[in-house]
Amino acid sequence: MKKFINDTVLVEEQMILGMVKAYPRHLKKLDCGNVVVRAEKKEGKVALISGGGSGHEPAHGGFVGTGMLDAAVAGPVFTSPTPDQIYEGIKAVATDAGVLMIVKNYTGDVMNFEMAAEMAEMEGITVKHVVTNDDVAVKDSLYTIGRRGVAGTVFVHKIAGAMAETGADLDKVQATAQKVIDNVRTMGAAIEPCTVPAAGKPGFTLSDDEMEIGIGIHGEPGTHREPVKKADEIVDMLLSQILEDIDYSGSEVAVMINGAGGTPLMELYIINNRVSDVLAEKGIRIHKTFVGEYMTSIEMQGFSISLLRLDDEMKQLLDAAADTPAWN
Amino acid sequence: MKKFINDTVLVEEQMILGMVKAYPRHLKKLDCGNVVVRAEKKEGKVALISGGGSGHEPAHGGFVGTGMLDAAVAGPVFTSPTPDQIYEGIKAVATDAGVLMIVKNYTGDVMNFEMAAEMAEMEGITVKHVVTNDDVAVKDSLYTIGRRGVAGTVFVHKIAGAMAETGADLDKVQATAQKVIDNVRTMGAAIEPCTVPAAGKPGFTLSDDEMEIGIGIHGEPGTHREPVKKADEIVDMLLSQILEDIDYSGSEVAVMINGAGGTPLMELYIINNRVSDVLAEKGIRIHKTFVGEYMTSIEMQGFSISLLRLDDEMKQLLDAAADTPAWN
Amino acid sequence: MADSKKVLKIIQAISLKMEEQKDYLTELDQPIGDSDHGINLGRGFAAVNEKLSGLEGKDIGTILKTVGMTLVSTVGGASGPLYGSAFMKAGQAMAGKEDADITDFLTIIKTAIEAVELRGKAVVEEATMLDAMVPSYQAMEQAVKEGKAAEEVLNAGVKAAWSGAEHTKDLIATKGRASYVGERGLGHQDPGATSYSFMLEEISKVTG
Amino acid sequence: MADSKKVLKIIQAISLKMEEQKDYLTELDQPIGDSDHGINLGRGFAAVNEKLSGLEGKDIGTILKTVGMTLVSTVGGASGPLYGSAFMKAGQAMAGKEDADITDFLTIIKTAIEAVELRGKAVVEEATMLDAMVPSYQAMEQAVKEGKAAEEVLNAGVKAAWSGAEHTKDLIATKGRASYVGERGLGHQDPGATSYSFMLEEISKVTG
Ligand SMILES: Nc1ncnc2c1ncn2[C@@H]1O[C@H](COP(=O)(O)OP(=O)(O)O)[C@@H](O)[C@H]1O
Ligand SMILES: Nc1ncnc2c1ncn2[C@@H]1O[C@H](COP(=O)(O)OP(=O)(O)O)[C@@H](O)[C@H]1O
Ligand SMILES: [Mg+2]
Ligand SMILES: [Mg+2]
Ligand SMILES: [Mg+2]
Ligand SMILES: [Mg+2]
Repeated sequence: MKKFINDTVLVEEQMILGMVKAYPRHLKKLDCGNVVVRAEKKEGKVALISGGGSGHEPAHGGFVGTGMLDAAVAGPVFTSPTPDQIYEGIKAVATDAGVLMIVKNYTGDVMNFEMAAEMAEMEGITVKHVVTNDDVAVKDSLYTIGRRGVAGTVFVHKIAGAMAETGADLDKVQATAQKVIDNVRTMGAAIEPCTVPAAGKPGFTLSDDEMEIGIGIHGEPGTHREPVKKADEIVDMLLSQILEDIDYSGSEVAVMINGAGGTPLMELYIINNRVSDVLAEKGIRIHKTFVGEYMTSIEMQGFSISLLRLDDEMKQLLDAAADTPAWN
Repeated sequence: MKKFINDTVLVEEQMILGMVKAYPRHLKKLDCGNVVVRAEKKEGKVALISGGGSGHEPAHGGFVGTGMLDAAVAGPVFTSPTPDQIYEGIKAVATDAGVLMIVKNYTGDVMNFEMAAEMAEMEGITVKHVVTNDDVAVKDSLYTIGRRGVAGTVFVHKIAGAMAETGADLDKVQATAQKVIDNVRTMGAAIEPCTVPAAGKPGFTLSDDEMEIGIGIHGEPGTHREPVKKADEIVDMLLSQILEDIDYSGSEVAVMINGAGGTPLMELYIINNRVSDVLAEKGIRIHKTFVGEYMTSIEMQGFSISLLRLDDEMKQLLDAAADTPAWN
Repeated sequence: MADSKKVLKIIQAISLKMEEQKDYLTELDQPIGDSDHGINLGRGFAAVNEKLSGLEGKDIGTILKTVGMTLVSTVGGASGPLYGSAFMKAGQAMAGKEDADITDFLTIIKTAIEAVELRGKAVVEEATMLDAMVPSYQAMEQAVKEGKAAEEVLNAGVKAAWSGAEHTKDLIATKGRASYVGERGLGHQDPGATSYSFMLEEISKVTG
Repeated sequence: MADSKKVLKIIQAISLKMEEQKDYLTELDQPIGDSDHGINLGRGFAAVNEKLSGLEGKDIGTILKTVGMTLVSTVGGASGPLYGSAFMKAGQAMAGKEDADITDFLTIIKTAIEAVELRGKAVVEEATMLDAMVPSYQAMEQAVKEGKAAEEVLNAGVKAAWSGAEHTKDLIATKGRASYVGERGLGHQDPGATSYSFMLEEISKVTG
C-alpha cells in the first residue's frame, strides 16, 4: 500500500485538520473529535447534519457551509461515526428550529445516527432524519435493508440545505429532502479497487480485463463482475438500470457524474459525453450537469451516474447560491 | 491498460465534447478542432488563450469563462496542439484589445504557440505571450530550456484573467501575468505513474516502496527516485526546495495543493495539514488555500505544492469573482 | 458461574482475542463487506481494555453497561451499536449483581439477542451475528434444561455458535452490508457471527 | 539523384517507416520524455501519406513544403514544428525544382538543420535530433568533397546519423524534455535523433 499519509491511525484526524486549515473561512473542527461545523454558527434556521465513514472526500465536510450542511461528522474510514460523535455535532449546530439528519442507508449509519438522535432528544433537541437510498444496483425489497445511499445524497445536501437557508421549518426541510430522495437514482462501476489505510489491502482485486458493476462507496465489491467494456457500453448499462427504476421520460433532470477518487476527469468527461447523448435521445432534458468528485471511495477508479428528476422548486433550490469548499 | 474510454484515438475529442455538454452555459467547442471558447464571446477586453496537450483536466478548458480564459486549445494527450489549432482559437476570441497567450515552458508548446502567433500577426491580430516556468524541480540555467510550467500556471490564468476582465490593456495584462510567474513556484512528487491512452503503457514504473520526486505534468519521470516516505517528510522536502528558490518569509501567499489525477482528496488534505503548519512556523501568512485537481497528469498518483507570493493587487485579482467550470 | 471479578477476566480475555483476531475478522469482512470488522472491534475492545482497571470492585451490571457504552462510543459501523446495545441491555438486566449463575448467564445472552434484534431489525437466517447468537443460546438453554453443568452448557453453546457461523456460508444475507453482494456472499462466513463465536469461546475458557 | 517522382517515393517510404517504428520511437521517448514521439510522427506521416496522391506532378519545392505544412498541422509537440519547419524551409530552397542532384540534396539538409536550430534554439551536443542531423550532414559534405558517388555519400550519411544517435546516449540533454531528467538521461538514445536516422536511411534506400 502506497499512500501519502503519515500513520494509518492518524489519517482521519490529519485529513480533517488539513481540510479545515484549507478553508478557515468556511469550516471549524470541534475539539472533541472529527466533527466539522460551519465557521460561524447559523441561528434561526433548521440545522442540517450529515456524515458517515471517512474516505468519501470531499463528502461530507466539503459540503458544510452556507446553503448546504451545518455539520459533518466523520467516522474512521468507511465506518460510521459513533453516536456520541454525532451527538456532539448535533449539539454544536442545533437551533430552536430543530435539526435534520441526512443519513445514508447503511445499517451502521442508520443505527449510530438514531442513537445520537435519541441522546439529543433526551436533551430537548428536536431531531428528525431522512435516509438516502439512491443506489439502484441493490434491489429494494421489504425483506432486506434496502438500497444504499450513495452519490445522490449530495443532491439532498444541496437542495434541503437551500430550503433550510430560506428559513423553512423542520417539516418542510425534511419533506424537501425526502422529495429529492424519492427522485434521485444512482448506479456505479469500478475498474480498480481502493485500499482502506488501516486494512492495508484493497477491498477486492480485479484482473486486467475485469470491472465491478454496482459498486457501493465503501470499497466493497459490487453486484457482479464483467469483462471491461467501452465507456459508452458501460454508461448504457448503468443508465438503463437507472431508467428502469424511475420513468424520467419527458422530465427535466440534474445529472451527476461522480468520480470515485482515482478516476481522471478525462474519463468522467468521456462518460458524460455518452450520458448527455443518451438522455437527449430519450427526450430527457438536462437542467444542469455536475462532473467531478463529490462522494468518493478514497482512490477507487470508478464512477457513478446519478439522475435527479426535478420540479420547479427543486430546480430553484439546486441553483441557489451556496458557499462551501466543494460546492459553490 | 484499463480506462473508461471508447477508443484511444477518440479520447481527446470525446472528452472535450463531454466537457462542453456538461457546461453549455460556459463553454463552446469550435467545429474545427479541440478548441474550447467561452459560450459568449467577450468583446472589449484582452482575450486570454492557453492550452497544451490534453491529460491535464480540468486544465485548460475548465478555466474558460468569465474572469479567466477566453479560449483553451487541447492537443493530443501530453502533446502540444499544432499552430493552426491555436490559430483557430486566437481568431475565435481575438478582440481589438489584443490577445495574450499563456504558454507553459515546454519546447513543443512554446514553438507551436509562437508559430500560431506568427500566423495571427500576419492577419493583423496583436498577440503577446508569457511563458510560465514555476517548477523548481528543474534547475534554471542559461544553457538549458529552463524550468517547466506546471500547476502554478493556473494562478496566472486566474490573476491575469481577472485583470483582463477589468478592461486593462494588453501590456498591463501581460505584466500582471508575468508578475504572477515571477512569484509562483511549484514542486511535485508521485507514487504511481499514468498511462497515455495511445501508448497503452505507463510512462515509468515504480516498485512498491518507491516514489518519484520532481515530476512534471506529462507523465514523465521526475528528477530522481527515493524510497516512499511519510507524507509530512515528502512535504518538507518539496517545500524546502520551493522556499530555497524564493524567499517567502514575511510575505502573504496563496497555496495550491494540486492533485495529479489519481490522488484522493484524503491525501491532499493530509498534505495540506503539513504545508499549513510549516508555513505558519516560518511566519509565512496564508491568504488562501486551494486543494484539489487543477492541473493533472491523467490518473497519476501524485501531487504538487505551489506557493504564490502575493501583493495587494494580486490578492484582489485572485479573490475576484470568476465563473468557469473548474474555478468559481 | 462467575463473580464480578471473573466477569472482568472474561472481558479482558475477549479484548485480547479481538486484538488477536483483528486481521482475520477484517479479512472475513472483505469479500462481502467493507474490510473493517476486525479493525472496528479491535479499536473498541482496546478502549474497553483500558477501562478495566477502573471497573474493579464494580457489580456485573455496571461492568457490562460500561463495556457496552465504551463499544457504542468507539466501534462505530454496524457492530458498534449492536454489540454496544447488547452489552448495555445485558448490564441493565444484571444491575447490582455481584454474582451470575448459569441462569443469569442465559438471561444475559437472551437480553443481548433481543437488543441486537431490536437495534438491527433483524432475525436469524439473515446471515448476521444473530446466526451465531440464537442457535448457541438455544443449545445452552437446552443443555440447562437437561441439567448439564455450566461447563458443558458453555461447550454446547460454543459448538452451536461455530456451526451457526459456519451456516452463514449457506445464506444469502438480507441485512448488513453482505446483503448488497447478494448471491456472491454464498460460501463466505459472516464476520459478526465469527466475532461472536470467539467471544463465547473466551467466556467458556475463562469460566471452564 | 532524384526527380520529383522519386521524392514522392522517398516521402512515402519515410511515412511507412514512421508507422513501422511508431512503437519503438515511443518507447525511446519513455525513459527521458513523455512517451509520444512515435505516436506524434505516426500521426503526422499518416496525414502526409494521404496527401501524396494529390502531389503527383508537383515540383520538389511544393512537395517538401506541403509535407512540412502537414507535419506542422498534425504532429504537435516539439517534433512537429521542428520537422515541419525543416521540410518547409527545405521546400522553399527547392522552389520550382523538378530534379535534385547531390548538391541540391546537401542544400536541403543544410536548410533543414538551420530551420531546426532556429526554431529549437539548439545546437549539437544537446542530445536532440541535431546530433544525428549535423554529423551526418558533415559526413556527406566530406564525401561529396572526396568525389564519392551519391550512393556512397548517402551511405556515409546514414552511418554518421546512427552513430550520432548512438552518441546521444553519452550526453546530458539541455534542450527538449530530456533536459528535465538530467543525468538520468545518460544511456538513453534520443528519439528525435533516431527518427531522423530512420528518415535518412529511407532516402538512401530509395535513391540507392
Ligand atoms: N441489521 C443487523 N442485525 C444484526 N447484525 C448485523 C446487522 N447488520 C450487520 N450486522 C453484523 O455486523 C457485522 C459487520 O460489522 P462491521 O463490519 O463492524 O460494521 P459495518 O458493516 O458497518 O462495516 C456483520 O458481519 C453482521 O454480523
Ligand atoms: N529545442 C530542440 N531542438 C531540437 N530538437 C529538439 C528540441 N527539443 C526537442 N527536440 C527533439 O524532439 C524530440 C521529441 O519529440 P516529441 O516527443 O515528438 O515531442 P515532445 O517532446 O513535445 O513530446 C526529441 O527527442 C528531440 O530530438
Ligand atoms: Mg464499516
Ligand atoms: Mg509530447
Ligand atoms: Mg464492515
Ligand atoms: Mg515526447
